[in-house]
Amino acid sequence: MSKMLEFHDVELYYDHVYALRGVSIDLDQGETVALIGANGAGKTSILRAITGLARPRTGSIRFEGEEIAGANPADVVARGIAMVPEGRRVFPYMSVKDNLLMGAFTRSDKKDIQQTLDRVLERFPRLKERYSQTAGTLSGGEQQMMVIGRALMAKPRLLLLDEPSLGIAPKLVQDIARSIVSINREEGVSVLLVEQNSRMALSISNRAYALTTGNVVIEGNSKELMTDPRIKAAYLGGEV
Amino acid sequence: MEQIIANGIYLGAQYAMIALGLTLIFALMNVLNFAHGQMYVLGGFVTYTIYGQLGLPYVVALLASCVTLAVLGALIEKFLFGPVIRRSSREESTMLLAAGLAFLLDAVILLLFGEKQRGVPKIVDGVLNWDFRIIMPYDRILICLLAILSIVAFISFMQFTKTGRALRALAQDRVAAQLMGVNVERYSMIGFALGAMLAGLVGGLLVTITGINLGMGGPTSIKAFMMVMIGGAGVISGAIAGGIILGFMEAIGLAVLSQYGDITYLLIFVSLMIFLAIRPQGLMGKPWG
Amino acid sequence: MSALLEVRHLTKKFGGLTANRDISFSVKEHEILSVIGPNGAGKSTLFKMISSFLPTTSGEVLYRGERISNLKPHIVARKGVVRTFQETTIFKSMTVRESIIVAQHLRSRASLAGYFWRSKTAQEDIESFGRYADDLLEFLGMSALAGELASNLPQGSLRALGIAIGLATDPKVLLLDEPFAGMNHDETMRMVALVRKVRDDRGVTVLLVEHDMAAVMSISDRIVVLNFGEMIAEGTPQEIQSDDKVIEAYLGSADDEIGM
Amino acid sequence: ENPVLKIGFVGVTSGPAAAWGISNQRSMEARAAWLNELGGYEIGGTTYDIEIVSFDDQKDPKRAIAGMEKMAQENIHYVVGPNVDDGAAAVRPVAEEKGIIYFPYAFPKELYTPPASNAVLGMVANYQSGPAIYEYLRDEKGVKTVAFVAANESDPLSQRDGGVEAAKELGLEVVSSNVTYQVDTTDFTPVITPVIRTQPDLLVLSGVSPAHAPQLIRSARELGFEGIISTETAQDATVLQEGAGDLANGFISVGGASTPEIASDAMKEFVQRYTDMFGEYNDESNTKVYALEYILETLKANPAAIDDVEEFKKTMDTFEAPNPFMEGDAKLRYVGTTSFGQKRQVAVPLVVNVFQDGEFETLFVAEVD
Amino acid sequence: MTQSLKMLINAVIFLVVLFVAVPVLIAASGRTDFYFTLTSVALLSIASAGVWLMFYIGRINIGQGAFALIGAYVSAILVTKAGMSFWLTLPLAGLFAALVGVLIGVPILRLKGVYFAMISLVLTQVVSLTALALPITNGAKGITSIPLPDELSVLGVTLIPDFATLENSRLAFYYTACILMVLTFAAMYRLVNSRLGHICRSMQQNEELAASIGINIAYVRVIVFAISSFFGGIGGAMFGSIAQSVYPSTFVVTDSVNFMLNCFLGGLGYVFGPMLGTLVLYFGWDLMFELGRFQLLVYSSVLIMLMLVLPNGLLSLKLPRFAGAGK
Ligand SMILES: Nc1ncnc2c1ncn2[C@@H]1O[C@H](COP(=O)(O)OP(=O)(O)OP(=O)(O)O)[C@@H](O)[C@H]1O
Ligand SMILES: Nc1ncnc2c1ncn2[C@@H]1O[C@H](COP(=O)(O)OP(=O)(O)OP(=O)(O)O)[C@@H](O)[C@H]1O
Ligand SMILES: [Mg+2]
Ligand SMILES: [Mg+2]
Repeated sequence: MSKMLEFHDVELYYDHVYALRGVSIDLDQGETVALIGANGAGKTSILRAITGLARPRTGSIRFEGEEIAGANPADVVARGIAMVPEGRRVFPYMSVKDNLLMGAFTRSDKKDIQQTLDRVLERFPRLKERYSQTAGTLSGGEQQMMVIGRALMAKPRLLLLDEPSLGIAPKLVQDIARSIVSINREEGVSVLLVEQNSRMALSISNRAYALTTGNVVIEGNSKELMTDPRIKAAYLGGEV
Repeated sequence: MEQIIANGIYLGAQYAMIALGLTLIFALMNVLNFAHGQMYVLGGFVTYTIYGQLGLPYVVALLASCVTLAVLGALIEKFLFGPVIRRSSREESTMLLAAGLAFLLDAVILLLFGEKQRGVPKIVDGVLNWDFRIIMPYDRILICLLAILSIVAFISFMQFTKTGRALRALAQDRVAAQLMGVNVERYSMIGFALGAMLAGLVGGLLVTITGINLGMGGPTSIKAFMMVMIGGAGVISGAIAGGIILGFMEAIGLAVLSQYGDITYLLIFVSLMIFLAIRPQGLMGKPWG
Repeated sequence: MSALLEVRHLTKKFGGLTANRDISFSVKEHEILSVIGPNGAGKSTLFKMISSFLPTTSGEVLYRGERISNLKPHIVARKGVVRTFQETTIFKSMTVRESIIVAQHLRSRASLAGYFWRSKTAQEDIESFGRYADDLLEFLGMSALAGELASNLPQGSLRALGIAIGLATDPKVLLLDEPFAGMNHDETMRMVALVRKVRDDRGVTVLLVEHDMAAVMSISDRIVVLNFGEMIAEGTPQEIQSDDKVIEAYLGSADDEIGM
Repeated sequence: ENPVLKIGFVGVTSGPAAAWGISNQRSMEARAAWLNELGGYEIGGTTYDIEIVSFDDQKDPKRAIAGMEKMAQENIHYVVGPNVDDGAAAVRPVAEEKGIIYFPYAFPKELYTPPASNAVLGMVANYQSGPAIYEYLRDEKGVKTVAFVAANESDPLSQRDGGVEAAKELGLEVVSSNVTYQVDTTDFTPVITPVIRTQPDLLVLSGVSPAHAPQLIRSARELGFEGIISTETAQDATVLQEGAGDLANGFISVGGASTPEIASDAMKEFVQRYTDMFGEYNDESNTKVYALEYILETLKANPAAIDDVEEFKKTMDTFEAPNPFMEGDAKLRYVGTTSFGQKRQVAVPLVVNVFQDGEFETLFVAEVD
Repeated sequence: MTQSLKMLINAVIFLVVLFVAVPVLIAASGRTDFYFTLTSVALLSIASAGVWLMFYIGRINIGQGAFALIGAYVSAILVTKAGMSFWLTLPLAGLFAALVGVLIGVPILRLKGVYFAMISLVLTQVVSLTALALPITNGAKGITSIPLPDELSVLGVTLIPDFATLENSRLAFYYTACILMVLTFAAMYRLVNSRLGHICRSMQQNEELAASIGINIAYVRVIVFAISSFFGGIGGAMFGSIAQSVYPSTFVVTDSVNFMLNCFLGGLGYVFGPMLGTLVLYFGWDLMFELGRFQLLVYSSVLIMLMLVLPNGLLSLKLPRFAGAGK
């Protein structure tokens, strides 16, 4: 059986600035994989390449066996990949409800959508309380929940998360981490997680890749990486 | 008094429709469409040709003008604005394009329809005269109702349909909309077509009352800009509020200040500037919502 | 020693919402004071009032005993109280070095007209701006990025640039809004060291808002905690970490399952 | 092949104000084509083909100057246009410097009174037609009170001021004259309501453009106005019919010479040729055909004027030729002594028309001096 | 050093072309009508330069026609009613326009983006309507028969002769306009390449950040708007003097839009953009004069094509000679 996602030897440039120089990663059905790495290492670029927001120069990206490199984002989403972008990007002047419904844009079965909606609201009861509030007025944490919910509305098989803990209070970070774990376990959604908060990322993922400036430098089982001295020195630091 | 309110509603409804199309295009593409007025004129001429010249039913003419403008809008987006927005380093550059387009449409309208004022037969005759408190011809009342109906339909479309939601999402965050599976190119085109169609619809409605001529385009654009400013750029409710406010300002100004004719508009303009100086983002200044 | 900056009974209302309610605290010279609190607690709002980017509803801010609230932002900056922004706010199409040069506005001695006529003072200014920019980039370890266009920088470097721009104004008090957001641990700790160095070498007093607890606890002399616009605690990092109200409202408790 | 005689036109033929100049340009072109078809036009023993050189000034006085410069460059000494006051005033320096006689459709008196001497008013001015119309209405229809509305623009406003002055001089009571409207007005009812309230016997639409006239008429009638509506400017019957239908019946305006009562066969042929050439006729064009005719006839009377406008000016004082476009023994000659102190106006018949069921009927014909 | 030497050479070439080659060519070809066209280009590009400067601080100014009209009226009124020398009224017209710019600018410069663009568009109409309503401007009748610029002499030495006595006043206007244009663009170049330009650029990109580093943004905005209005006033006053008449419709919304288009077409990133843009837009129209009724159609199509091919302006073709402050 082939992997769910194969990201093979991809090079990506913005104008003449390289962002990825031959990166390969993969992900199995049901896995949670973390990408950690310094600033500008290219983590976001990997996600952008997968969703078609950026077009790789070389290499191949296969999702469930089919090539999606350079595809239109709309098509990628329709195939079952949803992404929570860096900086949340809510639709600030739409209600929570409309934001969530936007998540189901590629789906057409009304009843099915309603079911997913109910499940999302069940998972994030806070969103139910704020159901018709304009999204821009939500607090940062609530917005983060909402965009995760929005991504789930697409009923994705693969969920891409770009720094979900950015700018979020520690307590909420824990809530979000718990949600990710349960989405993965209960709904069987595979997760590709980009995080600066490496401790959190490693603790909730099965496997992880560490990147520096456009290259994968370390990869392996998250538990093992947690104790890997190289990782510890660069990404985890001493105990707080 | 009643007359002023009636005039205000009538003017407000038609203005609001003009402003809606402009603000939609602005919200979606960040394009200040100088050619909006010309699109409106084109709509009027299409209706004139089909209803006034060919003698087909008015409804057919109105539909034809909507369709023509929608198609034109879609083409303009696809072949002109789309490419320029993608390739230019400053988004204001589209203004040159929009102005060029206004010139082009002026030229095309002149060649196709001539320079004369055109009018169509009245669609309904008679005048409502309520005790000399409100005097309003029936055709105006009808057009006013149609305008209000179109506005309601448009809002419902934007608010409750999937396409409408996608357009709003696109206006607020293009990248996020893309990640929801919205095909940005297609929906930009739809949005532009919709905005142009609104212009065509107003043109088709108003031609029955005011007639149409080449010269009406430019001033209409400027008026639409004013309404959009009053209400706040890129907001549905703002466009409507702006249209109604300008409509009432005109109705009141003309009634109250008629003896100082020359300065009625000067006062309207100046008060607009003062208003904006106090409230720079207009009444509902925020992006599309 | 008396306080350098004093916040007195600050209140800010946005319509019906009270973003800050009766906040009072003071900052001593050379101190690093952190403001923490849940999202939407009013931290950024507080910073905006201190830097006069927002008018206060009531209360005032004193700097060296002089009122600095409800003035124009550039006047407060002139007095030496400078803020950075929570969002990555930079001059997009300028290079890093250009940004830093323009940011030295307050250090200029020539008038605007002087720059136009290229007076002697103006020439000297320009030279000194260049030199200072290079020094500062060196100091911040960003020399390699000097010629890079700001819009091409990754998140973390953008934050660093934001701080650099703030520093270039030669501030007495620097307000940093989430300066470490989007940095990994390693980078964060490097920035922490840098901020400390700024304080030690340049005598800058620092106020910062941050969600990265590791950084906050290691850098702060004192911490102020806001919740729903109100100040719920104030103290040293040790005191704050063990404050029940703070744990309840903000820090949360460790969770074994997710290893935090 | 005949040598070519170039006659210029500087005016607006594109953009929103295109209507101003297009009828002008077209009537010149139609007439020129006709003359050329007849084998050319003979002046001083030479037969010329007439070529119309048009410059579109986009109603911008700056461009109008450029247009006049271009005419000078082409060695053209006789130019029709510009169409509006500001353009006509702006080209004056060039015309005088380069020796060009121009025929503007603009009313400022300074253009035609000394020391100015190169401009010839190409039509009847409102301060000439106004009094004639008001006088007629006062004497024949018992009009006592009059109200004015005008667009808030240079030309209409000065025409209104002239009209008010004339009405007062004739002993009429001006009950409303301050109401103006923006050119972009789409609903004239609120504009005109306060005017109707003053219940004038006569409502004058000063300097009204063909586009606005039907709407103003319609609004006034719909508001129950029963008095007379008139204007001093030329209008188009089709436009009135389309825009106001029967409501426009009784509307009084100034026309040229195509009304059947006075049109000669030549005028009828001109209308026919114009219609064939451009698809539809414009009722304003029959006034505008005169300028070209005057230029050519005057040149014929004094061939030396072809390259010397001073000769042309000399001829103007005594010039007289039969008017081909009018029945009877009407003459082409220069007038204007009363208004300008020198003969700087073409003697177009002042034909006052009344609109009836889609056509103009002649109310009366007068002459200006 | 070689850089500035190259610039110097280019500047000299440009001046020689402007003041020697053009007149010689015109004399040789006999196309004296080009004098007026080129004079217009020079004057309009001065006004456009002001608009360009507003772009430089991130404001789309579609109200330059208002200031040109103000300038034209101020000069015309002072010359006809106060009998002042035109040469004195020229700077006064600019200063008065600048003053109006300051008064209006203080409230409206707080607006950004399309809001500023739209309100400035309305401004042109406001000034036209004011001119229609005021007695001092003669309302709808306009001011006509303005005398040509008179002699300017200092201590009995004639610096500028009386234009009315000149055989070729077109040439005199051409030279005057060119000198003004050269001064304007030299000043602009200097401004843009000085620290002031740097500050403007920072404001264009982010006003809040600019304020946070201590720049008095309100002040700089108003100063720049005043300079822009000054340019507008000068251009307008010169025009009034050439046409010897001013009407409320001498500068209208279309002119304001054209000033803005000149900047776009030339390229917003280049100091000399407005000059080139005005040349192409204004001259282009005249050159298409032969096209008759298709003139506007072709003109607008060409404009649109240019935009499609060069969305960042003509100078983005990277003509090194004109590149100015371009990046
Ligand atoms: N739009 C762009 N234009 C030019 N360069 C870009 C652009 N976006 C990213 N880059 C560059 O590509 C490289 C990788 O960026 P990317 O955003 O993928 O990094 P990242 O790992 O997500 O970093 P961060 O942790 O800061 O989000 C960086 O050097 C960055 O400067
Ligand atoms: N201009 C404004 N108008 C209305 N409400 C505002 C405005 N600015 C902030 N608020 C509200 O004030 C509250 C405090 O906002 P603030 O930005 O200060 O929070 P914060 O503590 O910085 O949060 P975070 O950690 O997410 O950045 C929020 O509820 C916010 O929505
Ligand atoms: Mg990233
Ligand atoms: Mg904040």
